[in-house]
Amino acid sequence: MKNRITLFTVCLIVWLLLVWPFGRSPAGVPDVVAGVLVAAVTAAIMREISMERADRWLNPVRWFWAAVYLVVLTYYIIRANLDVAYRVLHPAMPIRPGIVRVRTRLKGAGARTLLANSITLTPGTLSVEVTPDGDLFIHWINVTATGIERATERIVGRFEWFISRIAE
Amino acid sequence: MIHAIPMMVVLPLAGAFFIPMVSRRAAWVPDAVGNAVMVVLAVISFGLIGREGIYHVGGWPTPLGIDLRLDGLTAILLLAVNGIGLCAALFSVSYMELYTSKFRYYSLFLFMVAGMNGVIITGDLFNLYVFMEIAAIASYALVAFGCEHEELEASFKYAVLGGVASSLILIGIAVVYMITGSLNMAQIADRIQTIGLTPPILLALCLFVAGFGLKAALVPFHAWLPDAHPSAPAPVSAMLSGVLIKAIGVYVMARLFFNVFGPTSDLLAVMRLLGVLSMVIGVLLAVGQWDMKRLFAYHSISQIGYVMLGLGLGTPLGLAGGLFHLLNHSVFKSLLFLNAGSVEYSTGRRNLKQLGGMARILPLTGGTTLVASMSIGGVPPFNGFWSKLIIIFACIRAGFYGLAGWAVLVSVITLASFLKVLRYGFYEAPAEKLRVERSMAPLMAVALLLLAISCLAMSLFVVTGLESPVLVDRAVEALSAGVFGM
Amino acid sequence: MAAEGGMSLVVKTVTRWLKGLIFLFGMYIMIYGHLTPGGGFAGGVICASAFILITLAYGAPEAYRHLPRGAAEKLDSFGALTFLIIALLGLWFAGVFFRNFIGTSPESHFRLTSAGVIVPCNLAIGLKVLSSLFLVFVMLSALHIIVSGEGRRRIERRRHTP
Amino acid sequence: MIYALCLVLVGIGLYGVLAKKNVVKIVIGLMIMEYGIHLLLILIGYRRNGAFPIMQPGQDPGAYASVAVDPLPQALVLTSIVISLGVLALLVALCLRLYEKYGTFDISEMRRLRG
Repeated sequence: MKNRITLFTVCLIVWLLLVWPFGRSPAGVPDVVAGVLVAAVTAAIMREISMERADRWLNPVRWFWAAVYLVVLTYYIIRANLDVAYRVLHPAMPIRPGIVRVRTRLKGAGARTLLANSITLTPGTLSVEVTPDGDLFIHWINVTATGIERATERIVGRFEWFISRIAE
Repeated sequence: MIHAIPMMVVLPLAGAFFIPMVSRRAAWVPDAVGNAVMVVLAVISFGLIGREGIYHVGGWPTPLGIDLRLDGLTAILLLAVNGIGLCAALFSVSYMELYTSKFRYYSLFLFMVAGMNGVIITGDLFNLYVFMEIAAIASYALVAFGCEHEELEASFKYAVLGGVASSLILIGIAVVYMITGSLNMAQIADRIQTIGLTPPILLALCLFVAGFGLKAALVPFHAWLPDAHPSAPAPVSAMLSGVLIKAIGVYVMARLFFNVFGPTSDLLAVMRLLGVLSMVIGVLLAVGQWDMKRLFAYHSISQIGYVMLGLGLGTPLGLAGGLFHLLNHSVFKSLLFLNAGSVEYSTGRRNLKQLGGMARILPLTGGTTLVASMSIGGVPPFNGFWSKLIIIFACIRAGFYGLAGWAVLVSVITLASFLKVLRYGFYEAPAEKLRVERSMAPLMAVALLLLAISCLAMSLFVVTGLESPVLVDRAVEALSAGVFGM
Repeated sequence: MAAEGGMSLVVKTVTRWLKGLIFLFGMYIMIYGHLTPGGGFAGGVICASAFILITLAYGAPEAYRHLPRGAAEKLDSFGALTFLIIALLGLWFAGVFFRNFIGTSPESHFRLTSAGVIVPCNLAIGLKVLSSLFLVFVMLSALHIIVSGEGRRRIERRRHTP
Repeated sequence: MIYALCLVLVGIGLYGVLAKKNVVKIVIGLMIMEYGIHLLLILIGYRRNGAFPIMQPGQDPGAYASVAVDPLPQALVLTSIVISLGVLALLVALCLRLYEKYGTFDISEMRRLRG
């Protein structure tokens, strides 16, 4: 039931954002009523938006760290972009592709997904598989560290701390 | 009564969607709903004869909304589709026990009827395409209904060729829309009158000839029919051969060429050529067949050739003959397929070499087969004789003596081929002892009798004069009135 | 949840986050079909894609937990019947088949309520499209092909001849 | 002429339908044909520098009609896409069933029916 209420709330907010700047006339009563109905139907059918507890998202500290993380992630993405561009344009193509195994301390499904997607978003690294006991297989364009610990430090370390603040 | 026009589509659609909703628990529902809908449709289409009018769907005036158009031609085709549909539905009650999941069958059957009715009543070119596809998709699925090797293969062939035909027709519609800026048939006719038959319009015409020729299985385009029609369950074969190729092939061709594009002499010559080719080649291919349903299917090609020949003459007498033959053929060909179905129902066979003496085992089927065979062979008291006679007269009067000769010749070969069916299947003693698995169900007998009686009764329509049999003279008027006015 | 069948954890989690929002967006496209691009068909396809995503990520049983197969079959017919009934109501109330029998006033233009029966029609179409697309996808993807008889022999023969 | 390109697409599809032996390729050919037609239909309604055919509040209907592209072909294409989707689903199901029966996708090996 709690899952459904969370989903309903999220849906209603998204719906209002969808209809609000509508045309030149503000959204009226019928639009809101339709939103409540649609959100209720969605919540009834789709059951949940996440399996984790919902009230933790009421904590503003998490939102603060999320905003910070957005900046950090953008920085790493730009840096990695330049790095990959350098490797592609360099006449000798200094790449050393390979798949490495890294380990994460993150427990929740949401946190691990966030980490895997962050790694994928950063050019040069790509999450290939997540194992149930917290190991990630990463395809790396230039493998500079082969051991699990060193690779973890290189790839996961820079994101893990923020993600644990946001989603754990 | 004008509100009955949209009902011709709404009722079968409603039935088709209603059946799968309720029939999980009650097995009698599909039979009851399917047959009730067909009875109502047959009654309505009977009541629509002799009425005319244009129905504006949604109350929108002509260029904006979709028009439904009822005139003499529409009325007789509706009668044919729904009358034959009723007989086929009655026949299916027992016959479809041989297959599983009857509710799917009735649902698809009603879709097919809805599509055909829609094609017949609509006055909008794209709407026609949509309804044609509804009928066609339902028929692809019905051909494959048995899910055996032959059925699947035939259905695949039919569906691919049908898809190509639909694509050609859609290109034609697109070209027509590009040139005239309208999809309403009356408006298109109006525009074409002013701009004349320019090359793009001629291209569209060629595409329509090829597309609807494929759908009607005229001879250069006939390859799918002898596979598809025999593979379907018998009532569906009756519908496919009896009315589907006419409703979405011949009818649309006649409607477009006579009422929308206007019949030019070239167009009529093409129709005559296709007609004669189908007539002759169809019957020649039919003679050598031993599978009963396959033989009937080849005869369908040949008889459609007669219809096209009559229409292609362009004279009122030729139109009367063609349309009358269209009606007659839908009656006797459905009867033949249902007879083949009842033979298959009781013995499980349909190859003439393995059959024999059926007239003694199934006396009713023997009698009705005799009636239908004499009808299709053109023996005097039956309806097929009169319509062939009118077509031959019309050929002679229009000065096409050669065509008349071909028509007579084909008629003789047809009769010979059906004498073969009667001899090997029904009168000569069987080669080996036949095992009769089931006796005929009463509703099947009713369907056969209804069709056999109409075979005789329809020849009464010519008592008002050979020139214009009562039922079709309004339709002839509708076609020979020339293009639609606004 | 993570271990049993389907795709990897990432796909599953993202599916769980997005399925409701995709469905919601489909409903939005359906309901505002008369004012913005879209309509019953487009909205129905988007809604169906939510279920198809669940099928891909978790497998058909989980998708059936959201929309049981029997319910989808019923909804399929129900959507089409609703559409027909709306059309017939036009005949009943306004005397013409498919007539827009819910009156609209000029000041309500560009609002949700400005289109009369079009919104319910779009919803009915959307329902129909949603359930039939979902069914088509699940039926074709979950079909177990059992080759037997002649086909079996043919495959064997091909395997043995180089 | 850009219309001719659509017809080329249709021709490619038709070639696929007529010349290929694999049933799946035949189905793909049929679909390519339909896409060519959809493109043709859309191009018929296209108008250079046209506006999208949705009215905005406060717009004059007459002025709007003179700039908007023709919305009718778009509706036709949508309908046509639905129809081709139905045909596609049916054909794919038929292909699977054919494979189940014959153990091959090659049409020349399916010879139960003679012409």
